[in-house]
Amino acid sequence: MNDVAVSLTQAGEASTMVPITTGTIQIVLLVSAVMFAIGMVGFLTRRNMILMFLCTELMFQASAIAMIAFGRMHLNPEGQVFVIFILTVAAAEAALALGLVVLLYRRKPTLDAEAWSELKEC
Amino acid sequence: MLSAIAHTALANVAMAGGGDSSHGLPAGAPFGFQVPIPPVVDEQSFALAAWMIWLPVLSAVLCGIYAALGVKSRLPAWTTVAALAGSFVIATITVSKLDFASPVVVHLFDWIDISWSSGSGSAGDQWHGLRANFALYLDGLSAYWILFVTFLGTMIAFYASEYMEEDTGVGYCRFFAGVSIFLFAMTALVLGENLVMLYLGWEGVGLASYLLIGYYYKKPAAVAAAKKAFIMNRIGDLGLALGIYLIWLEYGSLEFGVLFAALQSGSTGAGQYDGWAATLIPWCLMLGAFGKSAQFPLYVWLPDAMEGPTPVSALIHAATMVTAGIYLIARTMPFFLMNKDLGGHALEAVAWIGGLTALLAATIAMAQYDIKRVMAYSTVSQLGYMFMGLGLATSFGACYHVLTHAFFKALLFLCCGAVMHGFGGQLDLRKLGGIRRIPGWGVVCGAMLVGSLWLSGIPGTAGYFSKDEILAQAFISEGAGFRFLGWIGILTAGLTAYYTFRVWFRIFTGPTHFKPEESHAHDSHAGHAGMDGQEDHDFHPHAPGLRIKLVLTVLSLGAIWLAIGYFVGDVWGTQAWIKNAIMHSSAGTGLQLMPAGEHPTLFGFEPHTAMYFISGTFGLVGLSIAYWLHCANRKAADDLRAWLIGRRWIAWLPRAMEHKWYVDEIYIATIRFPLWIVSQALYMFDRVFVDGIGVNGTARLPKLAASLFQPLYNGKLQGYATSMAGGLALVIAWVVWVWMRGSV
Amino acid sequence: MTPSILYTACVVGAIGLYLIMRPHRKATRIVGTIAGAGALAFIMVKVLEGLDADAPVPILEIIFGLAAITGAARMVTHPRPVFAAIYFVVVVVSSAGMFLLMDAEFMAFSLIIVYAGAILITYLFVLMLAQDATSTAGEALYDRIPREPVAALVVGFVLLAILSDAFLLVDGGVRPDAPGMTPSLASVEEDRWMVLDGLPLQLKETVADLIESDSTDTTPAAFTIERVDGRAIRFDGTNASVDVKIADESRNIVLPVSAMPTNAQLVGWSLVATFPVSLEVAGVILLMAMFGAVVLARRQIDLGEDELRVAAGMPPLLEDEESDFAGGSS
Amino acid sequence: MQLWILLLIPLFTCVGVGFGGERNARAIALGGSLATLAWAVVLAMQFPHWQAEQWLYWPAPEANAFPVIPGLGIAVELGVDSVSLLLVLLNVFLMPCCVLGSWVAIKERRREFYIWLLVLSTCVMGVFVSRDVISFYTFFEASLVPGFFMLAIYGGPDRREASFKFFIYTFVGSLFMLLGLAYVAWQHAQQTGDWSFAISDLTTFAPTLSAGEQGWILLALLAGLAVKVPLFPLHTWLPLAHNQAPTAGSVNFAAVILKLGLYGMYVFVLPMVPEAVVTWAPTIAVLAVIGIVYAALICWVQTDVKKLIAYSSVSHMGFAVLGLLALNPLGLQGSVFYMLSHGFATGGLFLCIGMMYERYHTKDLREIGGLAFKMPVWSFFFIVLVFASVGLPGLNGFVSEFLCLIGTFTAVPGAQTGYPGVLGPWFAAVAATGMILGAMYLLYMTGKLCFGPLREPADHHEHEELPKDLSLREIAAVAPIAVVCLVFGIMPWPILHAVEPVAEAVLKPYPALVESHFEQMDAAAKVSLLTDTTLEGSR
Repeated sequence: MNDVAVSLTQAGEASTMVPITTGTIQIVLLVSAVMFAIGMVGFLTRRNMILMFLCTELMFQASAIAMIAFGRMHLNPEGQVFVIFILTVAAAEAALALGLVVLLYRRKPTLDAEAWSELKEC
Repeated sequence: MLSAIAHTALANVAMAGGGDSSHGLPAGAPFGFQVPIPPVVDEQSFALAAWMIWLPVLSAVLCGIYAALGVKSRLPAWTTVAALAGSFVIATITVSKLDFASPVVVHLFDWIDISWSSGSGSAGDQWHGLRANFALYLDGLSAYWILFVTFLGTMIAFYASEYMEEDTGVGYCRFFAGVSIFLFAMTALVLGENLVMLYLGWEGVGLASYLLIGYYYKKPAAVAAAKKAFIMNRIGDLGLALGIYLIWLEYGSLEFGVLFAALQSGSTGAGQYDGWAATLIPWCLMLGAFGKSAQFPLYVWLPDAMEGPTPVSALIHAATMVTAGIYLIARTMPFFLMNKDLGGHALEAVAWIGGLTALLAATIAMAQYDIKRVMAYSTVSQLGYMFMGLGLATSFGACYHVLTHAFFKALLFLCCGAVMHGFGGQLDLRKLGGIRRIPGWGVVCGAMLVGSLWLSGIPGTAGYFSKDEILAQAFISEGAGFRFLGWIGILTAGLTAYYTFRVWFRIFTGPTHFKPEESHAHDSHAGHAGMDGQEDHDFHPHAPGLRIKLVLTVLSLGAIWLAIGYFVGDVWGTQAWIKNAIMHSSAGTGLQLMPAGEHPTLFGFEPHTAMYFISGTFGLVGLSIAYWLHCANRKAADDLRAWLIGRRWIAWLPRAMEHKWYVDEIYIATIRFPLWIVSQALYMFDRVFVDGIGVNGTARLPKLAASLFQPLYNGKLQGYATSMAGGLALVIAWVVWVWMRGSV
Repeated sequence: MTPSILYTACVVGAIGLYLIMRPHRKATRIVGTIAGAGALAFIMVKVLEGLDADAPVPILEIIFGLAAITGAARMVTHPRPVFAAIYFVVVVVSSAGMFLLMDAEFMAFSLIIVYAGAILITYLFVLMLAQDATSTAGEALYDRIPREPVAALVVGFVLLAILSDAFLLVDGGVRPDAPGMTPSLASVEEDRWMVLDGLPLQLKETVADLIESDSTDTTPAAFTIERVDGRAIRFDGTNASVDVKIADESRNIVLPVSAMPTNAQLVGWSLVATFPVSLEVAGVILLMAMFGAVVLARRQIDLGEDELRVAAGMPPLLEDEESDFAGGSS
Repeated sequence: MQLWILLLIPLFTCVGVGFGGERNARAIALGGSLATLAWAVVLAMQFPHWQAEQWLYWPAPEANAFPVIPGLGIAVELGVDSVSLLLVLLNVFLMPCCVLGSWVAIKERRREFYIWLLVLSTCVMGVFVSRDVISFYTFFEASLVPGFFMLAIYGGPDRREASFKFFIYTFVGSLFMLLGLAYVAWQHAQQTGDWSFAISDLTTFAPTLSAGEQGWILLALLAGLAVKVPLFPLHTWLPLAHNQAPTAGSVNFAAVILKLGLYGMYVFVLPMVPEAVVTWAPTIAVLAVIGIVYAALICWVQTDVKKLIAYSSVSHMGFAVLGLLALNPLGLQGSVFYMLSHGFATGGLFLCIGMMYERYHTKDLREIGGLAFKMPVWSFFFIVLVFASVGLPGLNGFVSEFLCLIGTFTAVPGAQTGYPGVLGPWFAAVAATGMILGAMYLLYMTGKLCFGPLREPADHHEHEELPKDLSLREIAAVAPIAVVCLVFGIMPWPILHAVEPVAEAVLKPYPALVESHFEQMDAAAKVSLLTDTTLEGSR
């Protein structure tokens, strides 16, 4: 298999046909996991509503990286297609979330998420 | 009654002992029982007997209807009197038809009747059913009892028709309904063919007593007294109930006929608790009797029961109901005799408790000022005599005393009632005096004198004879300290004479003075007081009316007849007839324990003869002291009292006697109050431990578990996100560790 | 590397991030940075150690990854929102770099365009709009003090530990050479040729170019591509060829590797051919988001009575909670 | 079919009440309850086994079965024996009284109230007529729902806590009961191969289980039933629920719901697990005796009338349990009779208290008293019912109490009755002190409430709708109960005769079991003696 890959590489154009190396994908996945964890920590710890949403974007990024990496590993474009969807959702989310933030900000002039705790029962 | 006496007296010439004190009966078989005769079921010739019970019921129902209709006339009284008189007439007819030698059972209707056939099946037929039907058991004892119960009931209802007149209306109906219920229950008690029916009557008279003591229900004291009476009686009833259970457990039947047959054949019970039957049954029954008849541990309700209207005191708490205990023990005497035969001490206990109660109550009666209370304690004391008689195995003496006591005590109470009625409810003997001289009070004075003489046991009176019957027996029967008990009884006889005449002298002799009782006048005799009692010095006593006088006269004549009847035989002889009736019943079975001529002597005389002199002397001495202190020289009485109070070493005695030896206080301190504390503690326990910790605590466990996780649900969005992510992490961990790696 | 080492490193990393979060403590921040970076580096070294000796070290990936992680860490810890947003740009750019390294150049650039260009600007815009007075002066209190950092860190790093465990350790980690992980190149090639087959115009152009370069004729000959069962390209495992009929003469033309569809073409094809419904849904989502944003932005706030009372400094009305059960026994 | 109609009449009445409008609700409910009563009387007259030799159901439940899930043997089977028919009669008899008693007391949401009332009585009747475990349990639990709502909507100030406690407490208990019954059914399926939930099948099967299993089943059944009865430590829901419930609710709780527990013991516990019953009867009886004395003492210090009567129920039901565990016909008949007489007496008392409460809006003995002067008719009925409760001979309470106690008393080893028992005189003697205590607290209550000087709450004013004393409607509600108390008191034999064959059938296995129980105990005693002597010998 390696021979073919090498020949293909030598043939020029289609570097996409080269299987990814183990080190690369593990490093990339590690990075994506770390980013995801940090994003989550950020989402859970930041109290600024806007930054919370930014942290969700961070998590989107992390998952996008993982998608791309796996797509690369399986040598098909579907990983990238999913990233497109992720981008779509992220954009929609950003639009709505920011609209909501603005709305909330009009009610209480603060971005503190703690200010909104009506879910609490008692 | 005449025909009854005639009939039975003729049929039992052999029994006619007159003044003879011998009890010449043949020695019996096991336990020394007289041979019992199995009861004959005869519903034809005694069909009328059922109406003895039903007439009072009818009258009670009618009174209830009158109350509902708002009858304001004397109709309830006449209905009741008619019904009770009818009952008495029927009783007389029935008794006249009755041969004491052969008891009769009259079946009315089925009540509790259970039977079964299965089971392990080793037992005889008698245990395969529990039968306690509404049926009458007619023998000498019940005939004897029913006659005076219905007679006195009629008399007293007649008396009450005038006495209660101020309450005409609903209260009048209520009163006579109560009296009718009482008579129904009493007849059921006396005539009941089985122990359960006896128990029905037993509780029924308790109910009637409760309702009638609490007649003046607006007076808290009356309500409390009614409650006390019922509860004290219930304590006794517990004993009776346990006795009934035990009897059924041991003998498999509750019908008197079957039971007496079993006992006569020497059966000591069947179950594995052989020893218990003989030992415990009498004690249980004794407890019941003591409750109903107000003996030592349970007597305290009777003096309080005087809160009821006086006719009630006379009827229930002197003449009839309180003798139910005597009736019970007389009826179940075979059990006591069996106990004695097997070496038990039940009879001795009865005698001793009776004797000591007699003394105790007499001492209290000496120091009371309320004349009804004096009479109440006197009743307790006389009932003590009767129990003493039962315990000394002279059930004849006890029953005889029941009759005489019923007459003279009813008489005394009715006289007290007349006085109370006439003087605005005044009962304090210090505030009354010289009534004898007020016009219109002669009958009362005379009747009360008769009653007092009879109660004091002055020679020649009926009380004298019946009391001697008991006291002499103390020197005849063998038993623990019976001689000493006899002397206690004799001493009590002297005290009795003293306190009885203290009352009589104080009220009827001396200078005339009176004033009405304030609270009483305003409370229960409201209408009356409104007319007469606004100002004490304007108070005019009103003499009793015709009906009261008539009743007092009749009762006095009855009492006198009882005394005269002692001396004559045949038709008019009371003693022979009574002896015959008692001897042939279950109560008489024990009398042959003391065969004639074998008993010891007292001072070299035959005890009965000796007792005539001894107790007569004591009675006369008591009377004399009372005369000296309360009639001839009243200052001496005050001096004596001052002397007693002034000496520290003796001052406690009059004080304790006035305070009834502090028995009520002791009961409250040792039983009622601790029980109340325990109840409160239990209620606290129930709320705090059972409900609080036990139930709510258990219910709180899930809540506690939930509260561990509650901080996660603090309403903060990110908090929820944290827990969500935590859950996600756990899921992934599970996937990674278990699915992918295959192990944790 | 054993799981325990990995988990320990995660714990160290978590502690490091915690220390970085502590506001206004430079020393702890440095210690935290060192700890976090150390833990990350340690794991990376361990990962590389586990590889074959002759395997190339993915140095560029490591650089971009470290940059992204640094940006992310700084973003979640920086007390000033604007700076956090700017650090997010770092993350985006680094991720785009990693996309590039993984031959996803189209996604890389669209990421930068969409994120850094559009989304982030919006964020910044709203940030600026919604900054309250305190934050213009300095940092808002709620930006400086993280909320429940320990719980969040526990949750986050447990997740990290497990994920990295799954990625790196379970069954030797994610390995392209594991069976079934990488499809055979022939099938990949065939798939891609089939994409080209689905693009008839491009195929025709390619074939035309090939014919032109082969023949000496200056005028291109008219040709038709023959299709068998609707398929033009035949792939025999090594070479893809097309049957072409030029003037009634059939010719088999072998397609060169360079004729394969590009990455962007593959993505586009996949999008329309494999996920058409998802694509439509994505479009609808975007449309709805647009509507939603418009509606939200236009919305007037109607304060409730209680809120008005609160705003006016009055106590809120008490709710009568018994009102439903007001029957009562009598 | 007859029994289906019995259950459907109140349900259809519910529909009528629902559509009949708020004003007519009570009249329709009264009509419906009277119709149910009439139908039940018709059934009682048709019932062929009043004086039967054997224990028989009518109509035969197997013939009357309505399969639901045939594969699992689940079928609705309805049938009555004399005991359950008597309890049905108790229920339908009290229903019109309840409706009359709530006539003006319920002012809001009337329709709902009467619907709940009718549903409650349907459920209770359903329990009594079911002859299969599934419908028994369904009705048993379903009866909680109307009870819960009556309590929660129409109750007193603490109705929330009371309704929740009532519901959850009894519900949790009966879950254990379901567990026990399901275990029996499962074992039945395991061992015979057929699923069946018919009570007749399970009761014939269950005694073949081992003694250990029977013990656990007994425990599970008791967990559900003892709460309902209620037995001593499990009684605390009752004072609260009875106290807070509206009049009709209290009447129903006291008169009927409590009977469900005892009826369950009679239907399940005695026939199913005889060995365990013999082993555990003394323990349960100790609880019952404790309950009798304990609750009676607590009654004595109550100031709230309804609470007092509620605690008195705990005390009284102890007697009934004791009678049941006496394991002889006396006790069992007494126990069945106790169910009826307690239902009438206590139900009537609650009705009376409700009438008083409507006028004075208090049930605190410290605030109110001396009503005999103002309300003589009310006092009359109240006193009659109090004495029925005290156990005065001639009223119904006595017969039941007497039979229970004498049954307990004679439940001794080697009893001549042919029914040896495991309790004995001591249990009866201690329980009999309940007689004294009963008189104490009930007369304390009567004395405070009826007698003494008139005391009324300070803010009392005459009710515009109600006369000073009872109206004819109220007399119509309470007089039948008083009459029944009297009739049962002097004529108990029809009921006692009707229960005789049932008692004999239920108790059939017991004499042999009790005897072998004592033999085992003797043997165990001998063995321990033997080991002791051997040890000494070896030493």
